[in-house]
Amino acid sequence: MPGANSSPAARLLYLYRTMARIRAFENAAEEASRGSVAAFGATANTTALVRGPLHLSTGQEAVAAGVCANLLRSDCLTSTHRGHGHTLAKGADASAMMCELFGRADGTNKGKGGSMHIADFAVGMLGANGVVAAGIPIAVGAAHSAKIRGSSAIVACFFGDGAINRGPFLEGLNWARIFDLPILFVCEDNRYSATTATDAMTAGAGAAARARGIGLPAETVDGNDVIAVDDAARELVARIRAGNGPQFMHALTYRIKGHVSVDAAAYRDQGEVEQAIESDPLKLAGSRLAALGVPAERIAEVDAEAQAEIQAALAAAHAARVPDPDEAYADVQDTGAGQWR
Amino acid sequence: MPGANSSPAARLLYLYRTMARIRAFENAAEEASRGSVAAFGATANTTALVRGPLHLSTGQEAVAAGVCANLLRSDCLTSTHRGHGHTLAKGADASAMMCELFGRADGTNKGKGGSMHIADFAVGMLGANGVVAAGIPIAVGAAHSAKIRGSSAIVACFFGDGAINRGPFLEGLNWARIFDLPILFVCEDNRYSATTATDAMTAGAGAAARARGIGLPAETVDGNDVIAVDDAARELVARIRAGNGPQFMHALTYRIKGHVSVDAAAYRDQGEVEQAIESDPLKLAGSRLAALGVPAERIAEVDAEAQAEIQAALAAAHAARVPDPDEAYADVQDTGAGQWR
Amino acid sequence: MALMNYAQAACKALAEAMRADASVVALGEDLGHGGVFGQYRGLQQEFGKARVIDTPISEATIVGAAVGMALTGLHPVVEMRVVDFALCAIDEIVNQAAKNRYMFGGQGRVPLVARLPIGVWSGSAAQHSQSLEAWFAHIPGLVVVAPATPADNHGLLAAAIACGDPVIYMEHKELWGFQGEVPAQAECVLGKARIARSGTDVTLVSWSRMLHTALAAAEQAAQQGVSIEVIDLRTIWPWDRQLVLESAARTGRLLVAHEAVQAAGFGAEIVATVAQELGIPVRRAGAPRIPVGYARTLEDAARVSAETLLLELSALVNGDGRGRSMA
Amino acid sequence: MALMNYAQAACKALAEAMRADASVVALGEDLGHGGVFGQYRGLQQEFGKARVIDTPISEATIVGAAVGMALTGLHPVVEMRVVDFALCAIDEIVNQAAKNRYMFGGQGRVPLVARLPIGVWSGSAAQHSQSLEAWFAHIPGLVVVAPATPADNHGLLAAAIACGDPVIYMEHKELWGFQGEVPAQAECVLGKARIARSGTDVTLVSWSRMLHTALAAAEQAAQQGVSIEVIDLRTIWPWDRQLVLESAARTGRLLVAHEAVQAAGFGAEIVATVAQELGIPVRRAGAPRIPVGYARTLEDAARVSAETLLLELSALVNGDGRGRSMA
Ligand SMILES: Cc1ncc(C[n+]2csc(CCOP(=O)(O)OP(=O)(O)O)c2C)c(N)n1
Ligand SMILES: Cc1ncc(C[n+]2csc(CCOP(=O)(O)OP(=O)(O)O)c2C)c(N)n1
Ligand SMILES: [Mg+2]
Ligand SMILES: [Mg+2]
Repeated sequence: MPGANSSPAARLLYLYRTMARIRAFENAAEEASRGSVAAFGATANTTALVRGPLHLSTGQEAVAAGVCANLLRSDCLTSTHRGHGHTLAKGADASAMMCELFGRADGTNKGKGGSMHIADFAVGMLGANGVVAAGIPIAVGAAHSAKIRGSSAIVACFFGDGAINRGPFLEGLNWARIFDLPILFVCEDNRYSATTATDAMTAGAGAAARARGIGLPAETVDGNDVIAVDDAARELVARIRAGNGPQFMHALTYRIKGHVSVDAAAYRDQGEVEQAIESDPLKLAGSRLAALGVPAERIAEVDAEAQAEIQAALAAAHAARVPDPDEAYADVQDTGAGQWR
Repeated sequence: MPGANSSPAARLLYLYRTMARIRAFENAAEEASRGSVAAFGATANTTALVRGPLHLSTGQEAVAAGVCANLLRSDCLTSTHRGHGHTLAKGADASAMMCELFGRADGTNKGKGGSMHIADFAVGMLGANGVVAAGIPIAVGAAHSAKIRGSSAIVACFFGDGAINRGPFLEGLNWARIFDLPILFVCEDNRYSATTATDAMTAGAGAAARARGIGLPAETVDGNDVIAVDDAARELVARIRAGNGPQFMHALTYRIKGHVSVDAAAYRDQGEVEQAIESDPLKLAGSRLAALGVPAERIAEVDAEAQAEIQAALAAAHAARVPDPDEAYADVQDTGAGQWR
Repeated sequence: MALMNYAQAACKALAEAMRADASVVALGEDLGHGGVFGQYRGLQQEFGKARVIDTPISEATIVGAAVGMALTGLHPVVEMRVVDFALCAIDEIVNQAAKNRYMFGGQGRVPLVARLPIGVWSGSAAQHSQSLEAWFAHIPGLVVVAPATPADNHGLLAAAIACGDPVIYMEHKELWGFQGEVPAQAECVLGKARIARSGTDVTLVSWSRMLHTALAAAEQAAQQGVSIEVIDLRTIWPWDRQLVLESAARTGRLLVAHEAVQAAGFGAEIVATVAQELGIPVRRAGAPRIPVGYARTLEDAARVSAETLLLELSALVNGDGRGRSMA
Repeated sequence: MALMNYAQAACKALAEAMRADASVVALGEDLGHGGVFGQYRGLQQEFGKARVIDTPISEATIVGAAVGMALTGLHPVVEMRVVDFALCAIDEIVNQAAKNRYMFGGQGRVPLVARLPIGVWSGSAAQHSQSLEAWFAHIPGLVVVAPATPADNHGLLAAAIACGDPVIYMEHKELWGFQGEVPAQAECVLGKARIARSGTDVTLVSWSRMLHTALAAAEQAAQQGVSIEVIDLRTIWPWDRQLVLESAARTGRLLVAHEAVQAAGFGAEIVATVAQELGIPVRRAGAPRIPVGYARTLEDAARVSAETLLLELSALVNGDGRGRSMA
């Protein structure tokens, strides 16, 4: 990847590519998931290729791209139920991910997890999580482990604005600070917790104020501006690598789609959504690229590459093997395995 | 009780009396509990009259006395494992409490709870709790209930310095603020969490900073100075009654005895303990009373009354009936009661 | 009688309770927009935000606050979305709600209903598919309810709200859209099972969504000339021991089927009781001891099918003591 | 062989594991001062604060962090003080530790040992006295261990640390001071029960502190001419089905005794399995479905005594089908 010292255009193009890949991946997944789950008034379509709840990060790609551009493969990451972007940005293979969403044996999780549990431990992506805020203590433990083992790895811990009202947020930040752990907390604030505007549920001045109340340095950034995220992440990650302990980023963004793919999100004000579409991070990065003199054809090329990559992923997922029922009994536990069925 | 407009001496004498009663009660309970539980290297004495873990609030009486002096009987209170002081100060009967500690059928809890679960719902004391921080959400719910029912009652929620590192602290404060509930949070900071100095386990500037990070006004007071606690509580309670929502008090004090009665607390620096004994809240209040011109005999009289009350409580507890084994089956649940045994 | 689905039936019960008694309130995430399954539709509009309360994502405090509300005069109905998230509030359910009345010597009551939907939910994988009724049956102080039909989701929810004890109320996530006739007046009594189909050869006890699988298996068995009596347990604790023992004594054989993991599931309790009391052949059918996987094949491996039940039934009827005895 | 108590035996196992493998760490509250029961005495002095970690009162994060540690190369041993406090970390145990390996398709392992001491603890009342082994046996992915003797607390803790799976390790709070001979080398294998006393008339299965009550009852029964075979199950999951079935087939009668509440306790699982497989008379003895009260009389009502076991045994031996069948 183009480092911090490469030209601004090269760096931004790199970040743009990550975002374009996430967008293409999620659009394809959404298409394959129509009627995936009965909720939000939608009825289930039992033939949907992508089953169950599918949480899209459309509009939030800049956070994943900007933060992960500052991580090494050996660094770790924990995510939420909305984890495709983090996983791709951390370096996972789109085909293996799409296979997972299709419930195939070659998926990242051998078909056992699906979208909500997408993970790629090989690139340090320790898992999406179906329980809000549950990734926080796990990330803290991974950072504690790195410190104990004398590893130079750091951990990035993503969570939503809704998660800051759950207990593990307090416990995890406190723990990270007292043990001075190498961890970057990233609150990806898309203003909603499912159908509920988070603001009314959150007391005080918000995520960064809470982090400061627990002794962590905290920065608020425009999470739709991938350059701003990249710059802030670079600085925070540098501080962590220099041994300054945990850092906190509060990234302001917006969830352009519904909570899950079947959610029409009619509870939102249309004007609010339209305004958000105006500040779509891809659009913003596109005009920045143009301003930096990157020709439109170059951007179109990147878009086309992303599309091609995802088409290949879809084809791979269609072709891939469905797990045998027998595989349901593997990877439960070693002790007593095989004795019971 | 002498109100805020009564003479300072009368008010202080009232507060002193509450503290003296708590001290006398706990000294007696400690005596009756020698060897009550096998822990901290102590072996159990199966004939101890007060069984199980006994947590003494010796040295912390000013917090209970000063806060509760500003509560009405109709107000509610939740407590911790260290709840004798709060319960007495809220108006519970010392005999019924001592009966409970002795495991008698006439105890506040009919012998079912003991020290760790001491409660007197009739005076709004909704219970001590064996789980650190567990009282916080319950207190918040009681305050929410008062608001919904249009009751003018407020709630005081006591917890230790160790509890601010558990999730319910964050969740409860956030909830109280967003629903603007009539609740006073009181962090009774005795500097220890069992055998561990809490400071090293707590990130940031402490309890009040965290409360402010969640949008609550917070005051720090000298928790050994009963006048300071009374003054602060009066102000905070007035704000709550005036509809200003949750308030937070951080009271600095010290746990003069071990974590439980069998804990010799050898892990503490002797100098630290001696210094704390110097600032014993009863001693402090005693010299204040003298300075206000209250004669030593009057103070001795209050002490003697407290002793007499507790001697009577001990006598009542000794005489009281032990629960029948059959009573073990009462008060479990109504649905299906009697069908199962 | 009116035709409605399982979600609407619960909504009707709650609305009726709220109309009748101002102390009934509901709290949880996303209730204002009707709940993500429509099981609260229209309630905030009718009863206002003060009584149909949208909460932060704070499961521990949702339940803990409900305990405080219940102790001080309200009847809270608490929404946990899926039982899996209620695992974030287990101290509050077990140490606080269930034990409060007992450990404080009967000074207070905790009349709260905690809705903890259970069951495999198509494509939702390991953290949204558990059935943990056996856990709560094990905890003194709790009532545990698992309705299988819209009529029962109406009647049992009404009874749960009225009963005065803390109730773990377990709806099934794959039943929300299930249609059925619902009587105008709630008619359920907690602790009473129902004979959903009469038969003479085997007693098959089940509850929640598995009841429908049991009924399907009974229908197929009937075509093979075997007569199955299907009991819908409805209340897991206190369970209707009398009805089950009577039926099992009559048929001489017992199968218990549930969607929860078989190992240490509630089927073990029923089977153990019947074996001890009657000494008749007994079997259980529950899920294997594996998490629920995402892919359909894996998910299906974690479900108990009508075919499995037929195999178990025929093992019982043919006196073949051995089979898929432990999973 | 050396004489030591149950707490010291565990301490020895942990010290040995930490000496042998730098990836073994311990974390929890108050470990630095040896643990409140002395079960960590001297460890922080020997291994330092980085490996014997004093934590804040943050149960959810203690377990959650241990999951993160286990996924990244450490072998954490986690202290919860009493199982009741572990209820503040149930999401982390059940949704995170137990399911991690499965839901991520085997990408990681979670080799952690969570110590969740169980049992009635004299005078400690409802929130410090639970025995919840049945809960964890119900959860795929977890191993559940409950040692009854110092030798086993040494050997099983060593085996638990070595096994690579998440283990719920349940010591009994009234056994800390219990003395016994402990072999120099740990010799336990997870999943293997032990015949603690041979006999011919009834198989009595138990574990943890209740084993000692079972042995006392067997001794009294012997004086009445009845020969009881006592099995110490040791591992609750995977339980030693083979040994139990062999013994029960031999004696023709089974009693399972545990300190946990009988309703939906693990005894039901064993009894149900044996009833199905062997069709022999079976009984259970567990606590009544009541919280543990504080006063001694109330606490005693929640304990299972040797007298109760003798009544149950005689009901079995005298072929009297009915007794205290459900509590
Ligand atoms: C503990 C828990 N409670 C509730 C849910 C249901 N739920 C799933 S996502 C979600 C909203 C989360 O909001 P936020 O943290 O802001 O993340 P976002 O969905 O906006 O990315 C909720 C309530 C859950 N998964 N876990
Ligand atoms: C959730 C939970 N974890 C651990 C314990 C064990 N424990 C009892 S009291 C205590 C220390 C509490 O410290 P603090 O909150 O400061 O209260 P204090 O004892 O000082 O009054 C601990 C760790 C518990 N009761 N509950
Ligand atoms: Mg959000
Ligand atoms: Mg303290």
